[in-house]
Amino acid sequence: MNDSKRLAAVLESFLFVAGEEGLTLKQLAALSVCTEGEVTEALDGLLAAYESREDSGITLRQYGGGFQLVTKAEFAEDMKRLFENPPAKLMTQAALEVLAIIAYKQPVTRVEVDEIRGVKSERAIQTLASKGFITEKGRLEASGRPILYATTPYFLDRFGLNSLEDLPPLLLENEEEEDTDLFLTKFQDMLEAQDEEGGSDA
Amino acid sequence: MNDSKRLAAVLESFLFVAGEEGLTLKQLAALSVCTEGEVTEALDGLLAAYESREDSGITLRQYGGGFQLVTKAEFAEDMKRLFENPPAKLMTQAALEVLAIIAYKQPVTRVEVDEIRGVKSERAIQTLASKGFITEKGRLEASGRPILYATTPYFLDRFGLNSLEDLPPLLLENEEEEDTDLFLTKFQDMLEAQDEEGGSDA
Amino acid sequence: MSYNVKLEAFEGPLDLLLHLINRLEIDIYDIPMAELTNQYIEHLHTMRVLQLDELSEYLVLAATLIEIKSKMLLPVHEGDVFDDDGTDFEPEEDPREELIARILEYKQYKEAAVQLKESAEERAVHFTKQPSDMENYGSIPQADPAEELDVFDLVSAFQKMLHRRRLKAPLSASITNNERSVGEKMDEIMGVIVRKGGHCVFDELFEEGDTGGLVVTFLSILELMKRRDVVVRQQGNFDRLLISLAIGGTEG
Repeated sequence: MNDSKRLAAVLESFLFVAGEEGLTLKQLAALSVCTEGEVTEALDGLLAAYESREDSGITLRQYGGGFQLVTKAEFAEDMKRLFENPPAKLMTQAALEVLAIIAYKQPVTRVEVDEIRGVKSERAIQTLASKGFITEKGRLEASGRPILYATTPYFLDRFGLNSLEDLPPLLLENEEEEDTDLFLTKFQDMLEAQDEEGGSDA
Repeated sequence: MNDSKRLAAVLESFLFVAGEEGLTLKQLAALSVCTEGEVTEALDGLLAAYESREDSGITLRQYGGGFQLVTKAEFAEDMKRLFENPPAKLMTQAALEVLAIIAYKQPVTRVEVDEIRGVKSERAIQTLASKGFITEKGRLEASGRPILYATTPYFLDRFGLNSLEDLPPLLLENEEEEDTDLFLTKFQDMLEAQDEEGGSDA
Repeated sequence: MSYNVKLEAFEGPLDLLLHLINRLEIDIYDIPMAELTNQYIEHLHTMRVLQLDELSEYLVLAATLIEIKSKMLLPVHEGDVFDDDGTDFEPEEDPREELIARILEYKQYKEAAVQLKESAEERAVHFTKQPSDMENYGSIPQADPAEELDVFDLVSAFQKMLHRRRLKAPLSASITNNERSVGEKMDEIMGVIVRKGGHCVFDELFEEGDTGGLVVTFLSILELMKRRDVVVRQQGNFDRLLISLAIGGTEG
């Protein structure tokens, strides 16, 4: 049998058994007794085959550093018949905001999160921890030694991210350019300030 | 898309998600909104495709009244490497689930744990007991007088808890819409059974 | 009772501020403090039903806005600020600067939250399977569940299970709905027995996997026995049960 095809088949069977736990490139290489390069190549082949086959209901994804087999997106509606209840609203807006802040700024204390949001985030943090999306990651060496929070691998999986580097870059509002604008605007303000002051409320 | 290919793909995704539990012909027909005849034909096609593809590690098996996807027998040797040296993550999930259930719901019988998980937990309970994380705590005064399990002080120690009260609260608030599903409600009821009546949350 | 009502779902004072900035089409780098402050306070009035602890957070920002507004009303530093060439320009700190920075930072994360949500939604259309039970293959799990694990791994494992169960729970329910009633099943069983020549092994009637179906089948057989449409026999202990059509039923 063709060796590269055999490798693809073996990898598929490992991935099938591992299911949602997934397997990392390293684990797959060790289990198949191949190099990571060979495994990568075979996985690429598998993915291409899944995507091109019309009679294939599954495909390959990489979440949280691990490869896993998943059903194709196009069958999501059909899958819902298996589950009936659609798999739910994710979480409240507040929890999502807190999660975003923790994801980008980790490790981070609750107070820092509170400051960014302008509201207390304790409850949302509890929710996120109890859902397994965030975890305590030591304590800040500062007065009160506040708890530091970070995201978990489970967070990556459920949010379809392979690693934290996959987080979309924060939109910085073109800081560079804006800075000069800000300066000019400021200057203009000052010029106009006098005029305005007389008229408006006091 | 070719309809019969699409049906094959849909069936594959159902069978994939169902995993070892498999699905009966009747279930597959209901889920795919097709006749049993159409499903049988599509399954024949799937099986033929699995068997002919050299890069396929899985195949279709018929048992009793149902169908399930399984790894191909020819990769048994490779599978053995996985089973003999499984990645820690694959091994701990079951044990952690059982431990979590026992920790939050103790004292609890094995049957209750099985019910919550939906799978047998005997092995995991044995492992946890032999590691000293859980222990027998009397017997339930009911038919068969089943053993009750509870966590040990060693458990608290290893997980860095002072007492069971330090366990993070599980998300059981109605606030999060996501969790108003049947199962969680049931679980909630079980946890809160001793407590109050579900008064109105005016 | 009215304490709990939220007029609009603002995630806090900054969220409200952002909302106003968008609605009033305000240039975030050139905030007209008087207008924004007025609007903000007006909004607080209509939101007076806020819970007290939330209200205090909104009030803190209101105070900040008023403070900035009043700072801006102070006469600008006299002297060289307005030199024509600007060489001697001494950039007076804009009292709004810190506020702008805070709003921008909050906005970033608010937008990131939207993206996260989208990302999670994209992920949610892909379904996975539980790991296969390795015990079926005879391996003995020896991993120490507490090795390098903390209580949050415990929680994660639990949530993972809940997620899985949540997905799976309805399966049996939806399938049960498709099950035939006892009456239908009785007809079906009679049909099977007739087709098999008047006799049928008990087990053959129980080939379907789900519990609901098995229960219906069992109830149907009991009903058929009660009606004496069938007879169930066993040759010896532990022998297979044989179901036969009752000959010359005694009904009536």
